[in-house]
Amino acid sequence: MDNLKAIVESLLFASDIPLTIDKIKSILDIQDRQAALNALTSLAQEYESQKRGFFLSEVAGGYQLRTRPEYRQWVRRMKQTRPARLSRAAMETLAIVAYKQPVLRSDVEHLRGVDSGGTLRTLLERGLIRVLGRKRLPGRPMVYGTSKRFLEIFDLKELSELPTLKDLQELGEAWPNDST
Amino acid sequence: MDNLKAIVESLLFASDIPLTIDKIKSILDIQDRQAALNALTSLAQEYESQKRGFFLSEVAGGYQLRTRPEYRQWVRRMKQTRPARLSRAAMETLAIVAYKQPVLRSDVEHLRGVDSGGTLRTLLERGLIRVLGRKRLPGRPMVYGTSKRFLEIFDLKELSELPTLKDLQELGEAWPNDST
Amino acid sequence: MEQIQDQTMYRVHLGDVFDGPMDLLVHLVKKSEVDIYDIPIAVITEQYLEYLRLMTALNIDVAGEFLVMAATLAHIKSRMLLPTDLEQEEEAEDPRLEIVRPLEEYLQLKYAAEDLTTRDRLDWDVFVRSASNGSPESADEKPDDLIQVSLFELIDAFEKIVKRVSPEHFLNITVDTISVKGRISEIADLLESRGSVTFEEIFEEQATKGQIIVTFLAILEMAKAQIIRIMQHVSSGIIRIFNG
Repeated sequence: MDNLKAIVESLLFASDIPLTIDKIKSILDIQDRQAALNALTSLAQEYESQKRGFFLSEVAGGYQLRTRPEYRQWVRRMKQTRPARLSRAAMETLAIVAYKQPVLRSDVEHLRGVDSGGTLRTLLERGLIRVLGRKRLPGRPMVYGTSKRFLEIFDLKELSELPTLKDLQELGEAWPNDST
Repeated sequence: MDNLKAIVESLLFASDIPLTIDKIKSILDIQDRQAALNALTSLAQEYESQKRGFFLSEVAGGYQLRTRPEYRQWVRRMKQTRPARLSRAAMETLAIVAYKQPVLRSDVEHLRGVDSGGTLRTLLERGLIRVLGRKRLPGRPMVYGTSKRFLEIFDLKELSELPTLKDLQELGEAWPNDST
Repeated sequence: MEQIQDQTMYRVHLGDVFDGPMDLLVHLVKKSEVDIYDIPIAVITEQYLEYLRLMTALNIDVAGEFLVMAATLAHIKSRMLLPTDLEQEEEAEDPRLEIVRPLEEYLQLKYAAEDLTTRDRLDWDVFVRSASNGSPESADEKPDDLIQVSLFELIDAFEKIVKRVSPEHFLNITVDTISVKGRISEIADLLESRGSVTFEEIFEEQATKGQIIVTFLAILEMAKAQIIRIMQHVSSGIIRIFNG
């Protein structure tokens, strides 16, 4: 397959979900992981050096073509997207679930100091968090964690890519301005 | 706009319908028809000379990026193996079986208000539900329940980990400030 | 959507301004530019109460959580005022720690939330090609395909059905009935592989009283649904359960 790179590109182009290397290997029926990886790396470099309108994003354990963030205003204009907004409360709750998972509703509420049922439900409906199961405690409360969709939406390869809370705090102390 | 070409490419990339020159002009707020046309022509030439996995197709009075026909077998193969979503009917039926098992087809139909033989068969074929046995009633109707595969797919250790309606109600309403 | 906005416009909660008492506290601490590890508790408490008074004057609901925090602050303040016994001073914990620890943790998570918002969000900063191009859902899905459905979608689908049908069909599913369902599923597995099983065998591994009850309920339920037959051997007295 001498045009491996072009074929991989056509797959990336036509896929609506991030493609894993394993998936690419199985579609192309090849064993050579390195060859697939080389094709991806080489494509990513081309998109950068040629300043294409899209780039190769490593996200949620796979690879996906995405439009370059610099051009967001034009694409938004074309799509006429209204922002699917998440309130500050929802973002806080999401951050807690992301960093403290597996987490109970009571843990979230303990940290935020307010009822968080509604925001948890919003996040569930949006598919950003998911129910991991139940905890063996009285009332068998549900345990929450983030979903794959969360990684896709927030452009994360994997959860470990999130900065640690300690790093964030040190950064945060450098900005005295109020976040609101 | 010195990066006009890249911006046009990002638009073509993100659009799900062919883009007309007029449309491109209006999104980018430019008057110069020739500039838009030049960007398109230049992109088309690049795709050819670089043997990319896609090409610029002039179609239905507009322009659209499409995967190269030479690679159709691979793209087709990918589309066939992508994770399928359950139809709404299948989802409803599965939910009834999960929450009301052991359940008869007539129970499912009673709740859904429509014939459900087809969706039950689909769910059986996909291994999400199974026949628990037959009821000793005229016609010996089959009794359905969820399968082990169901637990695997939903990442549940056991059925008792399924969240209940009560769990959902306890969360309350989704937060009104978050648009969905 | 517009309707909701109209309603909320006239019903302002303090929670709409601040996400909660912690958020308000963070705001005050930051505004005063004080170190969270050395909060002038009397000043901050006064400012906090001042805020609540202002909110009340503006006819804004002050939720209970805000009052709880006010009480906590007042309590810390009073403990700070108590003369410390010199001998006990070394062991005595700074009363402010009661608030500093949660504050620190909350701040970290606020930074985390901020950090998330700065990332390139899908469908807002970056876009992918939409799913609609190409062929619609392929008909020849294999049974071993992955299925992209979340648990929430499942329960959501069920909730919609329950809302749609009349209340008499409404079955409030509690944890108990769900665990009975789980046991039914297990017994069905057992019968599928072995055809029949004795009563004793089914109960053998049940460790707790709760589990025995669940198993018993499961058997009753299965008998009622006529999935199984329960037979007793005349001479030996052994009870066996068969596939129905």
